[in-house]
Amino acid sequence: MFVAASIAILIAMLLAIVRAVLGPTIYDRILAINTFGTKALLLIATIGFLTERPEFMDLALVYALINFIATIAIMKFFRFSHLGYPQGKDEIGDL
Amino acid sequence: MDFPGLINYWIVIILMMVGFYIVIAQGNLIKKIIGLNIFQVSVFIFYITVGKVSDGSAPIMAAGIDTYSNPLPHVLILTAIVVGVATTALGLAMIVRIRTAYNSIESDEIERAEILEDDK
Amino acid sequence: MFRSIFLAVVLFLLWLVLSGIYTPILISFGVLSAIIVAWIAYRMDVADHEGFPIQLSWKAVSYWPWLIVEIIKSNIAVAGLILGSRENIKPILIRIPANQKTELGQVTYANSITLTPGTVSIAVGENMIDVHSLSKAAAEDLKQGVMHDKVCRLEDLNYPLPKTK
Amino acid sequence: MLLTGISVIFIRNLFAVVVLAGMFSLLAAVLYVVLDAVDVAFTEAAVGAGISTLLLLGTLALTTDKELAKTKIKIIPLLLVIFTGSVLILGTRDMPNFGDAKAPANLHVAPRYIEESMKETGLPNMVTSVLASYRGYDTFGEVVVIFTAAIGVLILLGQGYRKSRRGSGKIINKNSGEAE
Amino acid sequence: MAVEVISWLFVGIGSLFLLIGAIGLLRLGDIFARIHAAGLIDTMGLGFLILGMCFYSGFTLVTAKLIIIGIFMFFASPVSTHALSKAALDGNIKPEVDEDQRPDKRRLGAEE
Amino acid sequence: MMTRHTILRVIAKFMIPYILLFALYVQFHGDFGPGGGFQAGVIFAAGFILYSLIFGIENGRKVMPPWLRRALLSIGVIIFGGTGLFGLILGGNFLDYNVLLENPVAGQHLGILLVELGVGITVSATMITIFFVFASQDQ
Repeated sequence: MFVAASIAILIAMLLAIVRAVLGPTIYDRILAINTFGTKALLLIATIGFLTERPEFMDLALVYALINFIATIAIMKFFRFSHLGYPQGKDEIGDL
Repeated sequence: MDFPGLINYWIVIILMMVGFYIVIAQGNLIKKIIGLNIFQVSVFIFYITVGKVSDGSAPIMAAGIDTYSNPLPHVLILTAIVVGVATTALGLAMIVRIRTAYNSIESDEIERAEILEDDK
Repeated sequence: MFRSIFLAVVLFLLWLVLSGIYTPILISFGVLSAIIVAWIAYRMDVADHEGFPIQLSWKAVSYWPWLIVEIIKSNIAVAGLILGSRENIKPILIRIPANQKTELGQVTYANSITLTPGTVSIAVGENMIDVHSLSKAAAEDLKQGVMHDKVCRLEDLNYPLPKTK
Repeated sequence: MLLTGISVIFIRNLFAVVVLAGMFSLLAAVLYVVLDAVDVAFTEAAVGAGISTLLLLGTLALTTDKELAKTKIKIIPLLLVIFTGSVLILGTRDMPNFGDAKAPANLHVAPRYIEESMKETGLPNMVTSVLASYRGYDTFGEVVVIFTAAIGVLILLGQGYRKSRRGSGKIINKNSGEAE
Repeated sequence: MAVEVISWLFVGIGSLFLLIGAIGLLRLGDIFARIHAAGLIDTMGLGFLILGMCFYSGFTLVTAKLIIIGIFMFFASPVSTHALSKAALDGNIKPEVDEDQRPDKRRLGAEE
Repeated sequence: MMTRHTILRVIAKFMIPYILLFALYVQFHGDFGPGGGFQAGVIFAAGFILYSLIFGIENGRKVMPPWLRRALLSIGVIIFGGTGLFGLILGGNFLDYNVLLENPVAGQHLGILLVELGVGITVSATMITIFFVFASQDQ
């Protein structure tokens, strides 16, 4: 069962890569990398069950975390083309 | 040649050559850094594949498992990754300085600018 | 300050769930970590009524099951749209009211909209949310305001029920 | 994975290249999990996909995200690369098979670590015990390398940089003029 | 046994939705539509796969961690989706829509 | 405060404490599962970076001023080296943990814990510093 699930995840990953390479706009690529991260997380979890050592769920948790932070950082960068604080405006937390 | 047994090395080599090509053939400095990263990752994969043992498990002791993969390459690569990111940061910092000095991150343009400076 | 202490307790519980190894030394590390993190959170000023909404916790529990049922329903609808022919996909942009009193309520509402596939909140303004919807039906559903009222009630039990169209 | 690597060559928008590099790193991390290196995958996920992407973005923000020159295949480097690659592939004929427990690399000190580390350090995670105890010297040197890198970045982009720009008459925003 | 069947079922449903989402990611017309497909993966795909794995592993620490992952994604994925769509809107990408029922065509809260 | 945009701020406030706690968990459980100083340092830094991304670099500076960052940078290395030197003083070799306590196994455990702590502190301080340096440049 987990073999089937991981094959499905792999196919979905492939499709996401295709989208990232094709992606007409930059936002398509970001979307692709975001979903790609989700799939990588799921793949890690299924591999854990496949190799019968599922105690490494911390890894998947780290993936979720880093994926989220990376996406936020990319968006922030793309909005202001700067990672720093947008100066002079009341834009705390804005994106 | 033994096909299935050596395929991991071939993948590593192809990946490495892609990285190598990017480093030597691309003019853009940021692309060069990314190429360097790809090269690095290929070396990491090489080490990890050497340490892998068939039917082995991750080298964390647990009841009921007696074949483990080789932990030594893992340790080496673990440190190498962090050193890699440190060097990447250093390289990127240099790129930023180069940009302020020459107003470009393309290596040909930087060369041209240097020649101009020498002529003066 | 009270919230910080409570946050530390919650963090310590999380530590216990994560850890799985209950030797005295690790538990003392857990206490230490929880206190450090709570202190950092206090310095960062993130442990306020928005960052750590204990006032909502019980009502949220009653809201989530409903939301999950909604998510499943709309998921099936969107899956049908994707697999079906292209003509069925008629994206639509609407602007709906969001009369929640606090920003936290608005955020909950906007996130709920985004979580249900088929509708994505693309901009949040004062008392208004712009929504991009994949089909007209989903947009009509949102306009009915069922979710809106639920979130409002979540925020305040005594919220007067607005007239539903 | 190869696909992402190769497409890095051809895409001119550097921002997309950075995104692809992040994806490449995630894939590498998945591969590490498959190859049993959980600790390495952990690090790669956190470092490669998170921090490096951030740093690359920061650099892009400070420089430019458009590549100027048109990418064309350069013949001499390509030939060189193909030549090196074929030589390396010829070299692999003498390598042990994948997953071979009898490979020389797996026979030297690794069995001792696997057998003894539990008794000697009392820790189930061999990677940690090897990292911090048996190979403590390496790790120490490596921590110093990181420390040095941080200092290097500070020197390159820190205070001195600011001073020289201030000297050139450019107005610097009060908020960002803090000495690093 | 019954538990195993349930977990099979959930993992199956999860994978199915994952695939549909990925197909949608390729097939749909513009970025805003694709976001919906990604949402499908984030909610149904992830949720059901994790639920299936929870049932499979029984009542252990692994389950607790899986649930933590699920809750984390529950909070994080709409935020990143929203940030993405908002940034795309700010980046002057016009959504392909049939009708636009907003009173004015500017985005909410935009200064200009 | 009537900021127009709220979702990120609220969710970030909600999540940052848990990210930091998770980092510390990885730090102290590196002995038993995957994880350790390097990973913990990076995750801690990532949580901090999230804070600075959303609430602005200036606020990030207030929470972790430059002197603290620089101090942590060196404290990590000092903890590592100090552990080694302590072993030397107690009559063992450099970085020999067997002599730290009477029981060699417990000594090893303590030594590894301290070393990992040193690594974690240095790595996180490095990452935060590098991020701040890059983010506070103006174009």
